[in-house]
Amino acid sequence: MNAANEMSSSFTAVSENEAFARVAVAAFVLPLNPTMEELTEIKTIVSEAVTNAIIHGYGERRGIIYLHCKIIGDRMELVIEDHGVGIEDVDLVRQPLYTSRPDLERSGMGFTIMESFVDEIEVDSAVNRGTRLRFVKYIRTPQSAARYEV
Amino acid sequence: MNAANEMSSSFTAVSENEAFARVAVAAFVLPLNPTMEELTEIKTIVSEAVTNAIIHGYGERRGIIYLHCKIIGDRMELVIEDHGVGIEDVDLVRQPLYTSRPDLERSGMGFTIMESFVDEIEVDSAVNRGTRLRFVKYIRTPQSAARYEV
Amino acid sequence: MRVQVDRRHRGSILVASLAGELDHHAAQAVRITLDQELAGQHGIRLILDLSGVTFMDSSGLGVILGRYKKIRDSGGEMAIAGASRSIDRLLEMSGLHKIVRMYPNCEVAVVALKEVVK
Amino acid sequence: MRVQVDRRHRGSILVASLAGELDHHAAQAVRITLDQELAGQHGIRLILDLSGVTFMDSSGLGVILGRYKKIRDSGGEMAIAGASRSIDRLLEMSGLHKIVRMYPNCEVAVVALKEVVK
Ligand SMILES: Nc1ncnc2c1ncn2[C@@H]1O[C@H](COP(=O)(O)OP(=O)(O)O)[C@@H](O)[C@H]1O
Ligand SMILES: Nc1ncnc2c1ncn2[C@@H]1O[C@H](COP(=O)(O)OP(=O)(O)O)[C@@H](O)[C@H]1O
Repeated sequence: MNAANEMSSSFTAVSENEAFARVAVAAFVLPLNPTMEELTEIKTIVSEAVTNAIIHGYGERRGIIYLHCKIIGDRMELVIEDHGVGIEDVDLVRQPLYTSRPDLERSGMGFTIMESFVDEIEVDSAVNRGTRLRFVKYIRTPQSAARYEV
Repeated sequence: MNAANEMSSSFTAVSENEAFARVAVAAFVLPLNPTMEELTEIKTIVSEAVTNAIIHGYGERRGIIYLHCKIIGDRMELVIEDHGVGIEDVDLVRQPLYTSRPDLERSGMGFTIMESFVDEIEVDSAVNRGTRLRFVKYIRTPQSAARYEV
Repeated sequence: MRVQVDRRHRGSILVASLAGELDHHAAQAVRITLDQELAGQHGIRLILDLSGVTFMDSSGLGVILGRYKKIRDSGGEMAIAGASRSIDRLLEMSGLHKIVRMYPNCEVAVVALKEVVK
Repeated sequence: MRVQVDRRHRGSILVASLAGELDHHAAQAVRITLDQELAGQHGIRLILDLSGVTFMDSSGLGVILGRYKKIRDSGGEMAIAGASRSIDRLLEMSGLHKIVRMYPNCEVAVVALKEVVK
Protein backbone atom coordinates (compact mmCIF):
# COMPACT_ATOMS: atom_id res chain seq x y z
CA MET A 1 0.00 0.00 0.00
CA ASN A 2 2.36 2.73 -1.16
CA ALA A 3 -0.01 4.45 -3.54
CA ALA A 4 -3.02 6.15 -2.01
CA ASN A 5 -6.14 4.21 -1.25
CA GLU A 6 -9.24 6.37 -1.66
CA MET A 7 -12.92 6.07 -0.94
CA SER A 8 -15.79 8.47 -1.52
CA SER A 9 -19.34 8.07 -0.40
CA SER A 10 -22.49 10.13 -0.54
CA PHE A 11 -25.67 9.24 1.27
CA THR A 12 -29.06 10.52 2.35
CA ALA A 13 -28.87 12.83 5.38
CA VAL A 14 -30.99 10.74 7.75
CA SER A 15 -30.04 9.59 11.22
CA GLU A 16 -30.14 5.89 10.24
CA ASN A 17 -27.01 6.57 8.20
CA GLU A 18 -24.91 7.81 11.11
CA ALA A 19 -23.99 4.23 11.99
CA PHE A 20 -23.39 3.40 8.33
CA ALA A 21 -20.93 6.28 7.96
CA ARG A 22 -19.00 5.29 11.09
CA VAL A 23 -18.77 1.66 10.07
CA ALA A 24 -17.83 2.45 6.46
CA VAL A 25 -14.91 4.68 7.44
CA ALA A 26 -13.79 2.23 10.15
CA ALA A 27 -13.83 -0.65 7.66
CA PHE A 28 -11.89 1.44 5.15
CA VAL A 29 -9.06 2.26 7.55
CA LEU A 30 -8.90 -1.26 9.05
CA PRO A 31 -6.05 -2.40 6.75
CA LEU A 32 -3.88 0.19 8.57
CA ASN A 33 -4.28 -1.87 11.75
CA PRO A 34 -5.44 0.97 13.99
CA THR A 35 -5.71 0.33 17.70
CA MET A 36 -9.18 0.03 19.22
CA GLU A 37 -8.70 3.53 20.63
CA GLU A 38 -7.79 5.01 17.25
CA LEU A 39 -10.75 3.26 15.67
CA THR A 40 -13.09 4.63 18.32
CA GLU A 41 -11.69 8.12 17.75
CA ILE A 42 -12.24 7.83 13.99
CA LYS A 43 -15.79 6.58 14.43
CA THR A 44 -16.49 9.40 16.86
CA ILE A 45 -15.23 12.08 14.47
CA VAL A 46 -17.39 10.67 11.68
CA SER A 47 -20.38 10.45 13.97
CA GLU A 48 -20.03 14.06 15.16
CA ALA A 49 -19.56 15.50 11.68
CA VAL A 50 -22.35 13.47 10.06
CA THR A 51 -24.76 14.20 12.92
CA ASN A 52 -24.03 17.92 12.62
CA ALA A 53 -24.67 17.82 8.88
CA ILE A 54 -28.04 16.14 9.52
CA ILE A 55 -29.21 18.28 12.46
CA HIS A 56 -27.66 21.66 11.79
CA GLY A 57 -26.75 21.59 8.10
CA TYR A 58 -30.01 20.20 6.72
CA GLY A 59 -32.39 20.32 9.69
CA GLU A 60 -35.87 19.56 8.43
CA ARG A 61 -34.77 19.46 4.79
CA ARG A 62 -33.59 16.32 3.06
CA GLY A 63 -30.09 16.47 1.70
CA ILE A 64 -27.00 14.52 0.84
CA ILE A 65 -23.83 14.12 2.88
CA TYR A 66 -20.50 13.71 1.11
CA LEU A 67 -17.62 11.82 2.60
CA HIS A 68 -14.12 11.31 1.25
CA CYS A 69 -11.35 9.29 2.83
CA LYS A 70 -7.79 8.91 1.62
CA ILE A 71 -5.01 6.83 3.10
CA ILE A 72 -1.36 7.39 2.26
CA GLY A 73 1.02 5.44 4.43
CA ASP A 74 -0.05 6.04 8.02
CA ARG A 75 -1.87 9.29 7.19
CA MET A 76 -5.64 9.41 6.94
CA GLU A 77 -7.39 12.37 5.33
CA LEU A 78 -11.11 12.63 5.86
CA VAL A 79 -13.55 15.16 4.39
CA ILE A 80 -17.20 15.37 5.44
CA GLU A 81 -19.36 17.90 3.65
CA ASP A 82 -22.94 19.08 3.47
CA HIS A 83 -24.70 21.56 1.20
CA GLY A 84 -26.87 22.89 3.99
CA VAL A 85 -27.34 26.19 5.81
CA GLY A 86 -23.68 26.78 6.60
CA ILE A 87 -22.09 28.46 9.63
CA GLU A 88 -21.99 32.23 10.06
CA ASP A 89 -19.32 32.49 12.76
CA VAL A 90 -16.98 29.51 12.74
CA ASP A 91 -14.92 30.76 15.71
CA LEU A 92 -18.04 31.03 17.83
CA VAL A 93 -19.41 27.56 17.13
CA ARG A 94 -16.04 25.90 17.76
CA GLN A 95 -16.11 26.98 21.39
CA PRO A 96 -16.64 24.17 23.91
CA LEU A 97 -20.27 23.86 25.03
CA TYR A 98 -21.55 26.28 22.38
CA THR A 99 -24.69 25.01 20.71
CA SER A 100 -27.35 26.80 18.67
CA ARG A 101 -29.82 24.04 19.53
CA PRO A 102 -30.11 23.67 23.31
CA ASP A 103 -33.78 22.87 22.62
CA LEU A 104 -32.61 19.58 21.09
CA GLU A 105 -30.44 18.87 24.16
CA ARG A 106 -27.30 19.20 22.10
CA SER A 107 -24.23 19.25 24.31
CA GLY A 108 -22.17 21.67 22.24
CA MET A 109 -19.19 19.33 22.54
CA GLY A 110 -19.01 18.11 18.92
CA PHE A 111 -16.27 20.45 17.71
CA THR A 112 -14.26 20.07 20.90
CA ILE A 113 -14.32 16.28 20.59
CA MET A 114 -13.46 16.32 16.89
CA GLU A 115 -10.56 18.69 17.50
CA SER A 116 -9.09 16.57 20.25
CA PHE A 117 -9.33 13.32 18.26
CA VAL A 118 -7.48 14.45 15.12
CA ASP A 119 -4.10 15.89 14.21
CA GLU A 120 -5.47 18.58 11.92
CA ILE A 121 -8.91 20.07 11.40
CA GLU A 122 -10.06 22.61 8.84
CA VAL A 123 -13.54 24.12 8.77
CA ASP A 124 -14.82 25.70 5.57
CA SER A 125 -18.32 27.04 5.68
CA ALA A 126 -20.45 29.57 3.86
CA VAL A 127 -23.98 30.61 4.78
CA ASN A 128 -26.56 28.92 2.53
CA ARG A 129 -23.79 27.05 0.74
CA GLY A 130 -22.82 24.43 3.27
CA THR A 131 -20.03 23.17 5.47
CA ARG A 132 -16.92 21.18 4.74
CA LEU A 133 -14.79 19.63 7.48
CA ARG A 134 -11.37 18.28 6.63
CA PHE A 135 -9.44 16.13 9.08
CA VAL A 136 -5.98 14.64 9.10
CA LYS A 137 -5.17 11.84 11.50
CA TYR A 138 -2.07 9.70 11.71
CA ILE A 139 -2.53 6.08 12.58
CA ARG A 140 0.51 5.90 14.77
CA THR A 141 0.41 2.27 15.71
CA PRO A 142 0.46 0.22 12.54
CA GLN A 143 1.81 -2.69 14.56
CA SER A 144 -0.95 -3.24 17.07
CA ALA A 145 -3.80 -4.93 15.33
CA ALA A 146 -7.43 -4.41 16.17
CA ARG A 147 -9.48 -7.07 14.46
CA TYR A 148 -13.12 -6.51 13.70
CA GLU A 149 -15.38 -8.68 11.62
CA VAL A 150 -18.74 -7.53 10.41
CA MET B 1 -38.33 5.16 6.16
CA ASN B 2 -40.92 5.72 3.47
CA ALA B 3 -38.77 7.77 1.15
CA ALA B 4 -35.78 6.06 -0.41
CA ASN B 5 -32.51 5.85 1.47
CA GLU B 6 -29.56 5.98 -0.92
CA MET B 7 -25.83 5.53 -0.71
CA SER B 8 -23.14 5.75 -3.35
CA SER B 9 -19.52 4.91 -2.96
CA SER B 10 -16.48 4.80 -5.19
CA PHE B 11 -13.15 3.38 -4.15
CA THR B 12 -9.77 2.24 -5.41
CA ALA B 13 -9.88 -1.19 -7.04
CA VAL B 14 -7.52 -2.99 -4.65
CA SER B 15 -8.20 -6.19 -2.78
CA GLU B 16 -7.97 -4.48 0.65
CA ASN B 17 -11.25 -2.80 -0.25
CA GLU B 18 -13.23 -6.01 -0.75
CA ALA B 19 -13.91 -6.19 2.99
CA PHE B 20 -14.69 -2.46 3.11
CA ALA B 21 -17.32 -2.81 0.37
CA ARG B 22 -18.98 -5.78 2.07
CA VAL B 23 -19.09 -4.05 5.43
CA ALA B 24 -20.30 -0.74 4.00
CA VAL B 25 -23.27 -2.30 2.21
CA ALA B 26 -24.08 -4.51 5.20
CA ALA B 27 -24.05 -1.48 7.51
CA PHE B 28 -26.24 0.45 5.10
CA VAL B 29 -28.97 -2.22 4.95
CA LEU B 30 -28.85 -2.97 8.69
CA PRO B 31 -31.79 -0.63 9.53
CA LEU B 32 -33.96 -3.05 7.49
CA ASN B 33 -33.25 -5.72 10.12
CA PRO B 34 -32.11 -8.42 7.73
CA THR B 35 -31.56 -11.94 9.06
CA MET B 36 -27.99 -13.16 9.43
CA GLU B 37 -28.55 -15.28 6.32
CA GLU B 38 -29.76 -12.32 4.26
CA LEU B 39 -26.82 -10.27 5.48
CA THR B 40 -24.38 -13.02 4.51
CA GLU B 41 -25.98 -13.23 1.08
CA ILE B 42 -25.67 -9.48 0.59
CA LYS B 43 -22.04 -9.47 1.68
CA THR B 44 -21.32 -12.38 -0.64
CA ILE B 45 -22.89 -10.65 -3.66
CA VAL B 46 -20.82 -7.53 -2.97
CA SER B 47 -17.68 -9.56 -2.48
CA GLU B 48 -18.13 -11.47 -5.77
CA ALA B 49 -18.90 -8.39 -7.84
CA VAL B 50 -16.12 -6.25 -6.34
CA THR B 51 -13.58 -9.06 -6.64
CA ASN B 52 -14.49 -9.56 -10.30
CA ALA B 53 -14.10 -5.84 -10.99
CA ILE B 54 -10.63 -5.95 -9.41
CA ILE B 55 -9.37 -9.18 -10.97
CA HIS B 56 -11.12 -9.30 -14.33
CA GLY B 57 -12.26 -5.72 -14.94
CA TYR B 58 -9.04 -3.92 -14.07
CA GLY B 59 -6.46 -6.73 -13.72
CA GLU B 60 -3.03 -5.15 -13.42
CA ARG B 61 -4.35 -1.63 -13.98
CA ARG B 62 -5.50 0.62 -11.19
CA GLY B 63 -9.08 1.73 -11.42
CA ILE B 64 -12.13 2.79 -9.48
CA ILE B 65 -15.13 0.73 -8.49
CA TYR B 66 -18.55 2.37 -8.25
CA LEU B 67 -21.22 1.15 -5.92
CA HIS B 68 -24.76 2.37 -5.47
CA CYS B 69 -27.33 1.10 -3.01
CA LYS B 70 -30.93 2.18 -2.66
CA ILE B 71 -33.50 1.01 -0.16
CA ILE B 72 -37.24 1.54 -0.63
CA GLY B 73 -39.37 -0.33 1.84
CA ASP B 74 -38.10 -3.90 1.90
CA ARG B 75 -36.50 -3.65 -1.56
CA MET B 76 -32.75 -3.23 -1.97
CA GLU B 77 -31.26 -2.17 -5.28
CA LEU B 78 -27.53 -2.56 -5.67
CA VAL B 79 -25.33 -1.51 -8.58
CA ILE B 80 -21.64 -2.39 -8.80
CA GLU B 81 -19.72 -1.03 -11.75
CA ASP B 82 -16.22 -0.90 -13.18
CA HIS B 83 -14.74 0.91 -16.15
CA GLY B 84 -12.47 -1.97 -17.04
CA VAL B 85 -12.06 -4.39 -19.95
CA GLY B 86 -15.68 -5.49 -20.13
CA ILE B 87 -17.14 -8.86 -21.08
CA GLU B 88 -17.39 -10.06 -24.68
CA ASP B 89 -19.90 -12.88 -24.22
CA VAL B 90 -22.07 -12.39 -21.17
CA ASP B 91 -24.00 -15.65 -21.67
CA LEU B 92 -20.75 -17.62 -21.73
CA VAL B 93 -19.28 -16.15 -18.53
CA ARG B 94 -22.52 -16.62 -16.59
CA GLN B 95 -22.27 -20.40 -16.94
CA PRO B 96 -21.44 -22.25 -13.72
CA LEU B 97 -17.72 -23.09 -13.38
CA TYR B 98 -16.74 -20.91 -16.35
CA THR B 99 -13.66 -18.85 -15.64
CA SER B 100 -11.26 -17.06 -17.95
CA ARG B 101 -8.57 -17.22 -15.25
CA PRO B 102 -8.04 -20.81 -14.14
CA ASP B 103 -4.36 -19.77 -13.73
CA LEU B 104 -5.47 -17.69 -10.72
CA GLU B 105 -7.40 -20.66 -9.31
CA ARG B 106 -10.70 -18.90 -9.84
CA SER B 107 -13.61 -21.24 -9.28
CA GLY B 108 -15.91 -19.82 -11.94
CA MET B 109 -18.74 -19.79 -9.39
CA GLY B 110 -19.09 -16.02 -8.91
CA PHE B 111 -22.02 -15.46 -11.26
CA THR B 112 -23.82 -18.60 -10.14
CA ILE B 113 -23.58 -17.54 -6.51
CA MET B 114 -24.68 -13.97 -7.22
CA GLU B 115 -27.66 -15.20 -9.23
CA SER B 116 -28.85 -17.54 -6.52
CA PHE B 117 -28.57 -14.91 -3.75
CA VAL B 118 -30.67 -12.18 -5.37
CA ASP B 119 -34.17 -11.75 -6.76
CA GLU B 120 -33.07 -9.98 -9.94
CA ILE B 121 -29.74 -9.59 -11.69
CA GLU B 122 -28.88 -7.54 -14.76
CA VAL B 123 -25.49 -7.60 -16.46
CA ASP B 124 -24.51 -4.72 -18.74
CA SER B 125 -21.07 -4.91 -20.23
CA ALA B 126 -19.20 -3.52 -23.21
CA VAL B 127 -15.68 -4.44 -24.25
CA ASN B 128 -13.16 -1.77 -23.20
CA ARG B 129 -15.95 0.21 -21.55
CA GLY B 130 -16.63 -1.80 -18.44
CA THR B 131 -19.20 -3.83 -16.60
CA ARG B 132 -22.26 -2.87 -14.60
CA LEU B 133 -24.12 -5.35 -12.41
CA ARG B 134 -27.52 -4.44 -11.07
CA PHE B 135 -29.17 -6.50 -8.35
CA VAL B 136 -32.54 -6.39 -6.67
CA LYS B 137 -33.04 -8.21 -3.40
CA TYR B 138 -36.03 -8.15 -1.07
CA ILE B 139 -35.35 -8.25 2.63
CA ARG B 140 -38.24 -10.49 3.41
CA THR B 141 -37.90 -10.65 7.15
CA PRO B 142 -38.01 -7.12 8.52
CA GLN B 143 -39.15 -8.57 11.83
CA SER B 144 -36.23 -10.81 12.74
CA ALA B 145 -33.39 -8.62 13.86
CA ALA B 146 -29.75 -9.41 13.30
CA ARG B 147 -27.71 -7.08 15.43
CA TYR B 148 -24.15 -6.24 14.54
CA GLU B 149 -22.00 -3.63 16.14
CA VAL B 150 -18.73 -2.48 14.67
CA MET C 1 -30.30 0.70 21.22
CA ARG C 2 -31.82 -1.33 23.99
CA VAL C 3 -32.86 0.37 27.24
CA GLN C 4 -33.85 -1.69 30.23
CA VAL C 5 -35.09 -0.11 33.44
CA ASP C 6 -35.01 -2.07 36.70
CA ARG C 7 -36.31 -1.06 40.08
CA ARG C 8 -34.06 -2.04 42.96
CA HIS C 9 -34.53 -2.05 46.73
CA ARG C 10 -38.27 -1.53 46.99
CA GLY C 11 -38.34 0.97 44.20
CA SER C 12 -36.16 3.53 45.87
CA ILE C 13 -33.44 3.24 43.24
CA LEU C 14 -33.94 2.97 39.49
CA VAL C 15 -31.27 1.31 37.37
CA ALA C 16 -31.47 2.07 33.66
CA SER C 17 -29.17 -0.17 31.64
CA LEU C 18 -28.38 1.00 28.13
CA ALA C 19 -26.96 -1.35 25.51
CA GLY C 20 -25.80 -0.68 21.97
CA GLU C 21 -24.66 2.51 20.27
CA LEU C 22 -25.76 5.76 21.88
CA ASP C 23 -25.65 8.24 19.00
CA HIS C 24 -28.06 10.91 17.74
CA HIS C 25 -30.18 8.26 16.02
CA ALA C 26 -30.67 6.35 19.28
CA ALA C 27 -30.87 9.42 21.53
CA GLN C 28 -34.52 10.28 20.99
CA ALA C 29 -35.82 6.82 21.96
CA VAL C 30 -33.57 6.68 25.02
CA ARG C 31 -34.75 10.13 26.08
CA ILE C 32 -38.42 9.16 25.79
CA THR C 33 -37.98 5.89 27.64
CA LEU C 34 -36.10 7.48 30.53
CA ASP C 35 -38.42 10.49 30.78
CA GLN C 36 -41.42 8.17 31.10
CA GLU C 37 -39.79 6.72 34.22
CA LEU C 38 -38.94 10.13 35.62
CA ALA C 39 -42.29 11.78 34.94
CA GLY C 40 -43.96 13.17 38.03
CA GLN C 41 -41.41 11.57 40.36
CA HIS C 42 -39.70 13.64 43.02
CA GLY C 43 -36.45 12.80 44.73
CA ILE C 44 -35.81 9.90 42.34
CA ARG C 45 -32.49 8.11 42.45
CA LEU C 46 -31.34 6.94 39.02
CA ILE C 47 -28.30 4.91 38.08
CA LEU C 48 -27.45 5.07 34.39
CA ASP C 49 -25.66 1.80 33.68
CA LEU C 50 -23.54 2.38 30.56
CA SER C 51 -21.62 -0.92 30.71
CA GLY C 52 -23.45 -2.20 27.63
CA VAL C 53 -22.84 0.93 25.56
CA THR C 54 -20.43 0.02 22.74
CA PHE C 55 -20.25 3.47 21.17
CA MET C 56 -21.15 6.94 22.33
CA ASP C 57 -20.63 10.45 20.98
CA SER C 58 -21.63 13.98 22.03
CA SER C 59 -25.31 13.20 21.37
CA GLY C 60 -25.03 10.75 24.27
CA LEU C 61 -23.54 13.50 26.43
CA GLY C 62 -26.59 15.61 25.64
CA VAL C 63 -28.98 12.84 26.73
CA ILE C 64 -27.09 12.24 29.97
CA LEU C 65 -26.82 15.94 30.82
CA GLY C 66 -30.52 16.44 30.06
CA ARG C 67 -31.56 13.64 32.45
CA TYR C 68 -29.14 14.92 35.09
CA LYS C 69 -30.71 18.39 35.04
CA LYS C 70 -34.26 17.04 35.26
CA ILE C 71 -33.46 14.82 38.20
CA ARG C 72 -31.51 17.49 40.02
CA ASP C 73 -34.34 20.00 39.52
CA SER C 74 -36.79 17.58 41.13
CA GLY C 75 -34.56 16.98 44.12
CA GLY C 76 -33.23 13.60 43.02
CA GLU C 77 -29.84 12.02 42.51
CA MET C 78 -28.25 10.58 39.39
CA ALA C 79 -25.14 8.44 39.03
CA ILE C 80 -23.32 6.83 36.12
CA ALA C 81 -22.03 3.27 36.33
CA GLY C 82 -19.85 1.15 34.08
CA ALA C 83 -18.63 3.81 31.65
CA SER C 84 -15.91 2.45 29.35
CA ARG C 85 -12.59 4.23 29.03
CA SER C 86 -13.66 6.03 25.87
CA ILE C 87 -17.00 7.11 27.30
CA ASP C 88 -15.15 8.26 30.40
CA ARG C 89 -12.95 10.42 28.20
CA LEU C 90 -15.99 12.16 26.71
CA LEU C 91 -17.55 12.69 30.14
CA GLU C 92 -14.30 14.24 31.28
CA MET C 93 -13.99 16.53 28.26
CA SER C 94 -17.49 17.86 28.83
CA GLY C 95 -16.97 18.43 32.54
CA LEU C 96 -19.81 16.02 33.30
CA HIS C 97 -17.66 13.84 35.51
CA LYS C 98 -17.30 16.76 37.89
CA ILE C 99 -21.02 17.08 38.50
CA VAL C 100 -22.29 13.51 38.11
CA ARG C 101 -21.27 10.71 40.49
CA MET C 102 -19.40 7.97 38.61
CA TYR C 103 -18.98 4.35 39.72
CA PRO C 104 -17.15 1.43 38.12
CA ASN C 105 -20.25 -0.76 38.09
CA CYS C 106 -23.87 -0.96 39.03
CA GLU C 107 -23.47 -2.82 42.30
CA VAL C 108 -21.03 -0.26 43.67
CA ALA C 109 -23.31 2.54 42.48
CA VAL C 110 -26.35 1.08 44.25
CA VAL C 111 -24.48 0.78 47.55
CA ALA C 112 -23.01 4.25 47.23
CA LEU C 113 -26.29 5.90 46.27
CA LYS C 114 -28.02 4.39 49.31
CA GLU C 115 -25.35 5.94 51.54
CA VAL C 116 -25.56 9.31 49.85
CA VAL C 117 -29.23 9.83 50.39
CA LYS C 118 -29.43 8.42 53.93
CA MET D 1 -6.86 -14.15 7.90
CA ARG D 2 -5.05 -16.38 10.34
CA VAL D 3 -3.87 -19.82 9.26
CA GLN D 4 -2.58 -22.27 11.81
CA VAL D 5 -1.21 -25.66 10.82
CA ASP D 6 -0.98 -28.45 13.40
CA ARG D 7 0.50 -31.89 13.02
CA ARG D 8 -1.52 -34.64 14.70
CA HIS D 9 -0.80 -38.28 15.48
CA ARG D 10 2.90 -38.41 14.83
CA GLY D 11 2.71 -36.20 11.80
CA SER D 12 0.51 -38.47 9.74
CA ILE D 13 -2.37 -36.01 9.62
CA LEU D 14 -2.11 -32.25 9.09
CA VAL D 15 -4.82 -30.01 10.44
CA ALA D 16 -4.91 -26.51 8.94
CA SER D 17 -7.24 -24.22 10.87
CA LEU D 18 -8.32 -21.07 9.08
CA ALA D 19 -9.79 -18.12 10.94
CA GLY D 20 -11.22 -14.85 9.65
CA GLU D 21 -12.61 -13.90 6.26
CA LEU D 22 -11.58 -16.07 3.33
CA ASP D 23 -11.99 -13.76 0.35
CA HIS D 24 -9.80 -12.94 -2.66
CA HIS D 25 -7.67 -10.61 -0.54
CA ALA D 26 -6.87 -13.37 1.95
CA ALA D 27 -6.67 -16.17 -0.63
CA GLN D 28 -3.10 -15.62 -1.79
CA ALA D 29 -1.59 -15.81 1.70
CA VAL D 30 -3.64 -18.89 2.59
CA ARG D 31 -2.53 -20.57 -0.64
CA ILE D 32 1.13 -19.87 0.03
CA THR D 33 0.98 -21.04 3.63
CA LEU D 34 -0.77 -24.29 2.75
CA ASP D 35 1.41 -25.01 -0.28
CA GLN D 36 4.52 -24.70 1.86
CA GLU D 37 3.19 -27.52 4.00
CA LEU D 38 2.27 -29.63 1.00
CA ALA D 39 5.48 -29.07 -0.95
CA GLY D 40 7.29 -32.31 -1.79
CA GLN D 41 4.97 -34.40 0.38
CA HIS D 42 3.35 -37.50 -1.02
CA GLY D 43 0.28 -39.19 0.35
CA ILE D 44 -0.38 -36.32 2.74
CA ARG D 45 -3.62 -36.24 4.72
CA LEU D 46 -4.92 -32.72 5.24
CA ILE D 47 -7.91 -31.58 7.23
CA LEU D 48 -9.03 -28.05 6.40
CA ASP D 49 -10.69 -26.81 9.56
CA LEU D 50 -13.05 -24.00 8.52
CA SER D 51 -14.79 -23.59 11.88
CA GLY D 52 -13.11 -20.22 12.42
CA VAL D 53 -14.01 -18.84 8.98
CA THR D 54 -16.55 -16.04 9.46
CA PHE D 55 -17.01 -15.21 5.78
CA MET D 56 -16.20 -17.00 2.55
CA ASP D 57 -16.98 -16.40 -1.11
CA SER D 58 -16.08 -18.08 -4.41
CA SER D 59 -12.43 -17.09 -4.02
CA GLY D 60 -12.40 -19.44 -1.04
CA LEU D 61 -13.88 -22.19 -3.18
CA GLY D 62 -10.98 -21.67 -5.59
CA VAL D 63 -8.40 -22.04 -2.82
CA ILE D 64 -10.04 -25.20 -1.48
CA LEU D 65 -10.43 -26.78 -4.91
CA GLY D 66 -6.81 -25.92 -5.76
CA ARG D 67 -5.48 -27.65 -2.61
CA TYR D 68 -7.77 -30.62 -3.20
CA LYS D 69 -6.38 -31.17 -6.69
CA LYS D 70 -2.76 -30.91 -5.56
CA ILE D 71 -3.26 -33.39 -2.75
CA ARG D 72 -5.21 -35.83 -4.89
CA ASP D 73 -2.53 -35.66 -7.60
CA SER D 74 0.15 -36.59 -5.07
CA GLY D 75 -1.84 -39.54 -3.76
CA GLY D 76 -3.09 -37.87 -0.59
CA GLU D 77 -6.43 -37.24 1.06
CA MET D 78 -8.16 -34.00 1.95
CA ALA D 79 -11.17 -33.40 4.15
CA ILE D 80 -13.11 -30.33 5.27
CA ALA D 81 -14.21 -29.90 8.87
CA GLY D 82 -16.42 -27.38 10.61
CA ALA D 83 -17.95 -25.60 7.62
CA SER D 84 -20.74 -23.23 8.67
CA ARG D 85 -24.16 -23.45 7.07
CA SER D 86 -23.41 -20.65 4.63
CA ILE D 87 -20.03 -22.10 3.63
CA ASP D 88 -21.71 -25.46 3.23
CA ARG D 89 -24.17 -23.87 0.84
CA LEU D 90 -21.32 -22.59 -1.37
CA LEU D 91 -19.57 -25.98 -1.30
CA GLU D 92 -22.80 -27.58 -2.38
CA MET D 93 -23.42 -25.09 -5.21
CA SER D 94 -19.97 -25.73 -6.61
CA GLY D 95 -20.27 -29.50 -6.40
CA LEU D 96 -17.26 -29.61 -4.08
CA HIS D 97 -19.16 -31.42 -1.36
CA LYS D 98 -19.50 -34.39 -3.72
CA ILE D 99 -15.77 -34.84 -4.14
CA VAL D 100 -14.33 -33.67 -0.81
CA ARG D 101 -15.05 -35.48 2.46
CA MET D 102 -16.90 -33.22 4.90
CA TYR D 103 -17.10 -33.58 8.68
CA PRO D 104 -18.87 -31.53 11.33
CA ASN D 105 -15.68 -30.90 13.29
CA CYS D 106 -11.99 -31.57 13.45
CA GLU D 107 -12.07 -34.44 15.92
CA VAL D 108 -14.53 -36.43 13.85
CA ALA D 109 -12.49 -35.69 10.74
CA VAL D 110 -9.26 -36.96 12.34
CA VAL D 111 -10.87 -40.23 13.40
CA ALA D 112 -12.52 -40.69 10.01
CA LEU D 113 -9.40 -39.91 8.03
CA LYS D 114 -7.40 -42.47 10.01
CA GLU D 115 -9.98 -45.10 9.12
CA VAL D 116 -10.06 -44.11 5.45
CA VAL D 117 -6.38 -44.56 4.82
CA LYS D 118 -5.87 -47.67 6.93
N1 LIG E 1 -22.70 21.11 9.41
C1 LIG E 1 -23.14 22.23 10.07
N2 LIG E 1 -23.95 23.10 9.47
C2 LIG E 1 -24.40 24.22 10.12
N3 LIG E 1 -24.08 24.50 11.40
C3 LIG E 1 -23.26 23.65 12.06
C4 LIG E 1 -22.75 22.48 11.44
N4 LIG E 1 -21.97 21.84 12.33
C5 LIG E 1 -21.99 22.59 13.44
N5 LIG E 1 -22.77 23.68 13.30
C6 LIG E 1 -23.01 24.72 14.31
O1 LIG E 1 -22.00 24.61 15.29
C7 LIG E 1 -22.58 24.47 16.59
C8 LIG E 1 -21.66 23.66 17.48
O2 LIG E 1 -21.51 22.35 16.98
P1 LIG E 1 -21.08 21.19 17.97
O3 LIG E 1 -19.86 21.61 18.69
O4 LIG E 1 -20.98 19.92 17.18
O5 LIG E 1 -22.26 21.09 19.03
P2 LIG E 1 -23.79 20.61 18.90
O6 LIG E 1 -23.95 19.75 17.68
O7 LIG E 1 -23.98 19.83 20.16
O8 LIG E 1 -24.62 21.85 18.83
C9 LIG E 1 -23.92 23.84 16.32
O9 LIG E 1 -24.81 24.05 17.40
C10 LIG E 1 -24.33 24.54 15.03
O10 LIG E 1 -24.85 25.82 15.31
N1 LIG F 1 -16.18 -7.14 -13.97
C1 LIG F 1 -15.75 -7.99 -14.94
N2 LIG F 1 -15.01 -7.53 -15.98
C2 LIG F 1 -14.60 -8.35 -16.94
N3 LIG F 1 -14.85 -9.68 -16.96
C3 LIG F 1 -15.58 -10.20 -15.96
C4 LIG F 1 -16.06 -9.39 -14.90
N4 LIG F 1 -16.76 -10.18 -14.05
C5 LIG F 1 -16.69 -11.41 -14.55
N5 LIG F 1 -15.99 -11.45 -15.70
C6 LIG F 1 -15.74 -12.65 -16.53
O1 LIG F 1 -16.68 -13.64 -16.18
C7 LIG F 1 -16.01 -14.84 -15.80
C8 LIG F 1 -16.82 -15.60 -14.78
O2 LIG F 1 -16.93 -14.85 -13.59
P1 LIG F 1 -17.24 -15.59 -12.24
O3 LIG F 1 -18.43 -16.47 -12.43
O4 LIG F 1 -17.32 -14.60 -11.15
O5 LIG F 1 -15.99 -16.56 -12.01
P2 LIG F 1 -14.46 -16.25 -11.64
O6 LIG F 1 -14.33 -14.88 -11.07
O7 LIG F 1 -14.15 -17.30 -10.65
O8 LIG F 1 -13.69 -16.40 -12.92
C9 LIG F 1 -14.65 -14.38 -15.32
O9 LIG F 1 -13.69 -15.43 -15.37
C10 LIG F 1 -14.36 -13.24 -16.29
O10 LIG F 1 -13.89 -13.74 -17.53
